[in-house]
Amino acid sequence: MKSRILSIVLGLGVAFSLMLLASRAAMFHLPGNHQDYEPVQPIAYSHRLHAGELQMQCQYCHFGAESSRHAGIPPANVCMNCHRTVTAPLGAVRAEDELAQKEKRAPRPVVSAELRKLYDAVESGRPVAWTRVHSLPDFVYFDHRAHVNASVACQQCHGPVETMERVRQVSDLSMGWCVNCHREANRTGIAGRRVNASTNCSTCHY
Amino acid sequence: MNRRVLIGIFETEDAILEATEAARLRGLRIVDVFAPYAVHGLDHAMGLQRSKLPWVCLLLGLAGAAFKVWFEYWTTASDWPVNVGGKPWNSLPAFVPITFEVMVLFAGVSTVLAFFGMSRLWPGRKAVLLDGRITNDCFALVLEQDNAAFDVDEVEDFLRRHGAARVEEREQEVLR
Amino acid sequence: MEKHYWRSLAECENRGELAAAAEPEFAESPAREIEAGPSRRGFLKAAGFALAGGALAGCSRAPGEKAIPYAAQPEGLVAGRAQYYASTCGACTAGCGLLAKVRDGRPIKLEGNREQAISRGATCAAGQASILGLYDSYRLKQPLAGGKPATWEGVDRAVLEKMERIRAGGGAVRYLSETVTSPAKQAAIDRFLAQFRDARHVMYDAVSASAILDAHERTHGARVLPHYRFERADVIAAFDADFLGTWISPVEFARDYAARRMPPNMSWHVQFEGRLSLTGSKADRRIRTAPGEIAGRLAQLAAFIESNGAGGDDLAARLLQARGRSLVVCGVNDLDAQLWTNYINHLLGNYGATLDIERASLQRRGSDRDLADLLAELKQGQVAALFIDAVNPVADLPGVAGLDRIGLFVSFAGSVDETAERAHYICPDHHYLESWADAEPVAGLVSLTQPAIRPLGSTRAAIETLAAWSGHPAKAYDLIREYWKDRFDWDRALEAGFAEVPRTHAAAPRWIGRKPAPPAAATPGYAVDVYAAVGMPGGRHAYNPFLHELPDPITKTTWDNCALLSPAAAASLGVGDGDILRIEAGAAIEVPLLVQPGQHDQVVSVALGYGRKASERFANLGPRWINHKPTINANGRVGANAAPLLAFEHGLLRYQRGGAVVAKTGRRIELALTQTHHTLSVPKHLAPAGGEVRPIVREIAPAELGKPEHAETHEELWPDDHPYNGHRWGMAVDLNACNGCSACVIACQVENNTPVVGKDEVRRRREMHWIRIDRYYSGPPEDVRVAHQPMMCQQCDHAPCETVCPTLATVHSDEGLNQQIYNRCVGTRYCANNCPYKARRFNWFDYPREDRLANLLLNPDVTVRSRGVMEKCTFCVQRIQEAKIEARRNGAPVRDGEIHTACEQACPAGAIVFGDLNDPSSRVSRLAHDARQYRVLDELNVRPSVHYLKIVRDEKQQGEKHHG
Amino acid sequence: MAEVCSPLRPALIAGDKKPAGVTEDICRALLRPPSALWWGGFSVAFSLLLAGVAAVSYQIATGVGTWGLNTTVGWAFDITNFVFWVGIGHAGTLISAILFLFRQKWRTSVNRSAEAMTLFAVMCAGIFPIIHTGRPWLAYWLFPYPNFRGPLWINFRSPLAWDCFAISTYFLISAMFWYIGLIPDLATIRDRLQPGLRQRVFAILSFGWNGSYRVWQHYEVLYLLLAGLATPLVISVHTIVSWDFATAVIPGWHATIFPPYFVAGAIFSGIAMVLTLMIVARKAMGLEDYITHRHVDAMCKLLLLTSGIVALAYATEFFTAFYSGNTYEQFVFLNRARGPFAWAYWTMVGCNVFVPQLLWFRSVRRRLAIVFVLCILINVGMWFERFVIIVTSLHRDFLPSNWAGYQPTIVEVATLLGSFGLFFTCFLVFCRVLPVIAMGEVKAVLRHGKSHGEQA
Repeated sequence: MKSRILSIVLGLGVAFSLMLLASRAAMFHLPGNHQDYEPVQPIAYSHRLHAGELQMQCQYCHFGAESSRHAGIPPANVCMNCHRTVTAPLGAVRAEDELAQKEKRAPRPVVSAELRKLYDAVESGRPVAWTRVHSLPDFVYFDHRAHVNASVACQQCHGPVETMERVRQVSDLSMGWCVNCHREANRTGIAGRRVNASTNCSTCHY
Repeated sequence: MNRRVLIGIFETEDAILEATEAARLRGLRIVDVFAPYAVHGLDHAMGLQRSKLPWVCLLLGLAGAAFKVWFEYWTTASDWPVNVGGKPWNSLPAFVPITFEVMVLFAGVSTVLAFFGMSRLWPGRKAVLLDGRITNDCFALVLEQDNAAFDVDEVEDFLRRHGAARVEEREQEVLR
Repeated sequence: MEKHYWRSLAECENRGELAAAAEPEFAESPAREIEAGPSRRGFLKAAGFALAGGALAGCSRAPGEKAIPYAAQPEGLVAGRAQYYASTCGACTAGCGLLAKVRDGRPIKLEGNREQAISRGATCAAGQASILGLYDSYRLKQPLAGGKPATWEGVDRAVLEKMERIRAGGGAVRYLSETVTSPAKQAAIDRFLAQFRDARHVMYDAVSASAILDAHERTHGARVLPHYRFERADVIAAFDADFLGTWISPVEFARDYAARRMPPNMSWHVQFEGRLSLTGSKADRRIRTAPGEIAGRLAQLAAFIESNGAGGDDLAARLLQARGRSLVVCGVNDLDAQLWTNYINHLLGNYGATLDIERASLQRRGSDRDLADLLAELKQGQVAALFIDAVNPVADLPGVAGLDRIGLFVSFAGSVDETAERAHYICPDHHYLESWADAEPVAGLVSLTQPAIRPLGSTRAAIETLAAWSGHPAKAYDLIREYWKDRFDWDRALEAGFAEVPRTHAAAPRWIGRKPAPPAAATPGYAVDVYAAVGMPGGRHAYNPFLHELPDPITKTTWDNCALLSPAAAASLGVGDGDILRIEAGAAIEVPLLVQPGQHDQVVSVALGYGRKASERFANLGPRWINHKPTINANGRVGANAAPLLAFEHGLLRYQRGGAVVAKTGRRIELALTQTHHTLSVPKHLAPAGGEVRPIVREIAPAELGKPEHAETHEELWPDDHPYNGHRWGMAVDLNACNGCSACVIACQVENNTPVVGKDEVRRRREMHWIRIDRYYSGPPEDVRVAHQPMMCQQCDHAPCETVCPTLATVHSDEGLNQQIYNRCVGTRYCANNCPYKARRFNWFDYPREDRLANLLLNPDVTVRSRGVMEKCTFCVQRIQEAKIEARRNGAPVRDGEIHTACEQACPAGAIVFGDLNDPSSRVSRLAHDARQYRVLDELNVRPSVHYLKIVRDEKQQGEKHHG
Repeated sequence: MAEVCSPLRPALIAGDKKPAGVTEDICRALLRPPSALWWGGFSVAFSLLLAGVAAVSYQIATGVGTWGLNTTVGWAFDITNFVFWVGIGHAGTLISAILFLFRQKWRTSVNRSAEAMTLFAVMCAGIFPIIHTGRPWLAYWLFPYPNFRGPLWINFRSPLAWDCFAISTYFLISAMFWYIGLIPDLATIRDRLQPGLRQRVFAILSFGWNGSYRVWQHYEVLYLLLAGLATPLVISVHTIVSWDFATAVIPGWHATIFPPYFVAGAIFSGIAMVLTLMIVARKAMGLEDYITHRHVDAMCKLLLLTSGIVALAYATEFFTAFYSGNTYEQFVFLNRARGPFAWAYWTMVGCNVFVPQLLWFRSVRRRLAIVFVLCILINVGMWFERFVIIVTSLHRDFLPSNWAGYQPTIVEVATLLGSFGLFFTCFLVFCRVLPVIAMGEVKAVLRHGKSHGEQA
């Protein structure tokens, strides 16, 4: 009896995992490989708009990248540098102006729903909890400084972020991917300059 | 078309040896001999030529060894040379043990597979037995009636003279 | 992931609720499996094979991990970049300058402040470990009234009203504290006490120097503690003063001492003592002397000196040769001895030279006489109000009684200790890293303390509390600023961490003393000698697991204090290591025996500061499994409290007393020793001819200096395969400078997230320290020589460990580092077996890291190793990487001395030097070519990158010295 | 025809057997229900196995810390057991392969069970390198497999990596060798069974063998080739195992004599184990006619020989140490003989050098009870040999500050017992389901030592 129950349970387990596997077969990755991860963010922030259309420098917001291990997620006060004045898409503002002119009244301030979240965060002093996209295991120490100062383009690892509405993990961030890029860099140099991209283990693991 | 074969069942090792020898000398075509154990000298008696297995063994063994040496050199000294205890990139002597093991592995596995292939044995294959006692204690000599000249009675008589306990005549199909 | 927790933490810290926030933050603590995703790890743990597939598939999605930025980022703070705040160490009253390394809002490491005169870049073991106190989850998070949590308003109201009544009634108000080195605080205390008619401020030190102060009051008319200048002394005679280990200002003294012990022209040092102390272990000559005989010895020496060396006493002769360049110090808290000491120093004209009483030391100001009076008052219940600040008399002192007859009993203790638990109100003080403070350890040197982090709980600086109760509340910052206003440039001082101020004393006190009366004869029988251990300088550190697990530099015991007896004495009692002894001197205590070579046959020594309430927390420390044994003793605590053995004699707290009775109890425990074979010579019956003594540590006499022994040179077989073109990191350890103080061990432990494993694991010889200090005895047990040898991974170029690792988890870098890649290690332990130095450490278990608050100390730049992984010294590769990347960023090469390993950084003696062996001008390569240089087990041709420098000891009598 | 041999030589197979008789005898044991004795043995073995499983699972769940190891002594029971079991395995291959090459006909009645023993021993051995790692679930990292790490392979310089290849190759080859030998016998049984599940199983396992001599011819060649491969293999395997120690720098490990020393030791312990099993099986399964005194006698002589080699190795080690002038080396050996583990050392010498000397006497060799006891003692001795080599070398190495002791925990002991449990469980099951004696081969040598006269 017991054994039957057990075998039923196991059977279900197998079936379940097969289902799971099947459902994921399409985008299957080895454990720990999160390529194509594209989580929904609390605020629908568009890199395409900011980095693409508006041509903002990556390091304007991710200012840690040049001087620190972490590029850093910009604190709300950085956003406020612009969004103190820019409260909504231009189109929305124009529309409001025209409407106001028609109705012969002073235009009301327009605030987009997404930016509202930002303002709430700033007012409440409770920061926005973004969802991490690129994350390496604890035992890997990637240092943005070293790469930015060696003039490695952000896109080299992060892909064409300036075209992404929502940020996606483009590269698989596997060790082989890192190492081969280092080898390549040692062979060809970066931006014409010779570089020493070490392949010592302790470059990243300590 | 279906040929017919003549089967002589023998009780002892010596009998089967004699009979086979004689049959061959008499120019009868020996289809096969069945025995419960490897009877020494029977291959000569049947006039079989030597097995090719040793070649398989040798060549795949060497192939395995060669592959392994190359692989170890490539991984350790060429693709990603890592300084291990100040040893030289190409530590050939240190590669010897594994090379040897891999050689043996390749040789062994391939020979066994080759054997199963050659002798058409595989798990669950239906065994065709001339007699239930073949795998126990009796021997069988199978002669093919290759041409019209083949005189069944005479050959049967010949077999009995060489100590056949029983002689039967059957369709060729009985063997594979 | 660890590295990102901090960012969000820093943010929480912004809200000033770190402690609270720590809980959810560490829902999965950084002590995480070194493995891919958590789900992967779950799958590893999950037995159900059937579901593995599901888990596997599940793994291909990232965990919904949050990255939380600041709402408003503080000025100048960049996530992931460390900041250093100049501060002052609060672990003892010595007042070493510190730089607190703060990473994303959390102080994670303390480093000595090179500029500050006391520290000069170094720290002691206790100082290094004291950072853990900040994250002590047992610290009070708010004031207590009658043992119940209360609000500051409530407590203030209640206390003030009670004080009002006392003021009216004119009751006696006593403020009991340790030596107050902070002038601002002293002022605050005085202001506070000024409100009362009968108020007195009593100071005492757990390890008292009262006798020295009293003696100088007699001989110089001023109750001063000389500022000893060992760097000026050519000849040092120390009488039971462990100035390298625990005495007054060990870091400063160790540094000064080491500075004068650099061959060829070394100072000469003789030590008279009954217990083998750290200092004694470094002496050129060590003379076993029972405490009772010290005064006599001094008198005798004085006689020789008076008679200008007549009697041919070697020491006297040397001292006389070095008039004004010699120094006689005495650590016995006995007036006679101290008077004689002063007299000798006076005769030798050392005052003003090697003893500075003009800019005297303020590191010990306690008066045992006042203390004795206070205790008497308490007994008779004459005290109306008692305020206790940073001391724990109930545990520190013998015979404290009548505490329950006090009208108002207030304690400023940070956590509930033996004394505080009996107080009516506990007004918890900040941890020193949370507070604004100042200190004047030596007259004229003001060292500042600035907070490195917001207070974790709602604690309040004692100085603020006092101000509030004196009627004019103020912030600590303002009080201190106010006190020092226009004495020095505040901002610059704050940046530097200290300031020099014009002398406070008018003129140096003159000698007014005369020849002391001949000392009383020593009492026969055992002398009990209660001492402060290097690893546990006082009970205030009893909460600290780092210090409990730190092997005592001499005894190599952990997690216990022992009764030290000489081999002869132990034999006569028929006892051995671990046998529990009953020591009776007035009161009685029971402690396990440890046989200690070099111990005087008539002296039994016991360490202070153990058996404290604070150590009850260690009950279930360490990994839990079927054979696990608890870390605490039968008394539920770590070690036994030796305070009952102390006693007051003529107004002085006596740490050494004759007439003690030592008896065996028949019970025994297994001690947790980190070294069980104590000499370099192998057991007689196993010794092969010529192999009796192993040349692991090498010692020479001054005469042999400059004669390098020829070391066999081995051909490099594959010279072209591994050229070290760039850097080639190496280390040099000067065994002559190293005094074994073990600051490096703790520094390494804090820097590299090394776990504390508990008594049972140490007993099993599984301690995890990456750097250990091997201690070897030589010579006969009654006249033993000691050698200390820091031993860590030797980073061999031909590393035996690397060849045998099947998974390439330990390989060599092109900068000569022996790399250990934790996440690649499967834990075969083959490397450790094949390591001739046994420098590798294995994670036998997942060592518990449940204390989430304590986890905030973890260094985010070093992986937390999981179970089943090998680890070892990496030459602090994270620091090397940081320096290299920064250098590249600034476009400048890494300069020599820019990278300091944690051990090097902490070392008071400057015995450890790290650097680039490829750079001929670097300090390390110069030392690597020094005549004293040798490499341990060089004959194996493993080519260690660590070079040792031989010990130089001048044991000859002076007569022989010349033609020596 | 059949070899001519002197009538003086006693028969290999006692009792005037005919092939049919052989089949009868061997298969009878399989067809009748297990005896009480068998059940007794099985229950003991199986409960040991369970204990072992419990111990190992606890250790894997908790950590290697549950063993008595420490920073200085990083290996003890684990690798001792590993080397011990590999050693046991070797006798099987020796008997079936080496003796085959040397045309030692007497091997035929023992080789089947000896090979089975090899398999089970190697299984037991194989477990330890896996469970001794700190993170057994990652043990597969010891093999080079394509990966996304650069790719990063393994360290082919590490003897432990050599081990992985050696042990797995050894297991595979032995398994094939054993199974090839089984096929004809499986067929024989198949043809004796009534149709039914069991019969179908044997039908599948016997690969449709029908005794065709064309196949027999290949078969003979194959068998010869496998024997030829297995012989150098078995020597290489223990050589490599010995290199685990010989290539290290630790005094007492770093010795060039290890390979021959280990191989001889392995065969020594292996033969002892075979004898132990044979003597029991013989009684229990009534195979007196097949495993005769002559077999026992031959194996006892082998024991004597290998014991001699081992003794020589012990002596040589001491001499090398003394002659090398290397004081660290000298110390290790003094420490073995007189240090804290002297008891282990002298157990080893006693059991491996002195005890076997009794075998010089025919009277002893003939008394199976005594031989049985000797074999047990030899196995104990050989286990301690490995223990001595590993622990006494490690516990006091170069730096005196590192010197430490070692004490096994209950978990370790249970694991050791568990490995014996696994071994005997497998062997007992084997005795029940497969022919313990190679019928095919025995039939071929039936007439050994019988002159033609009496045979006709």
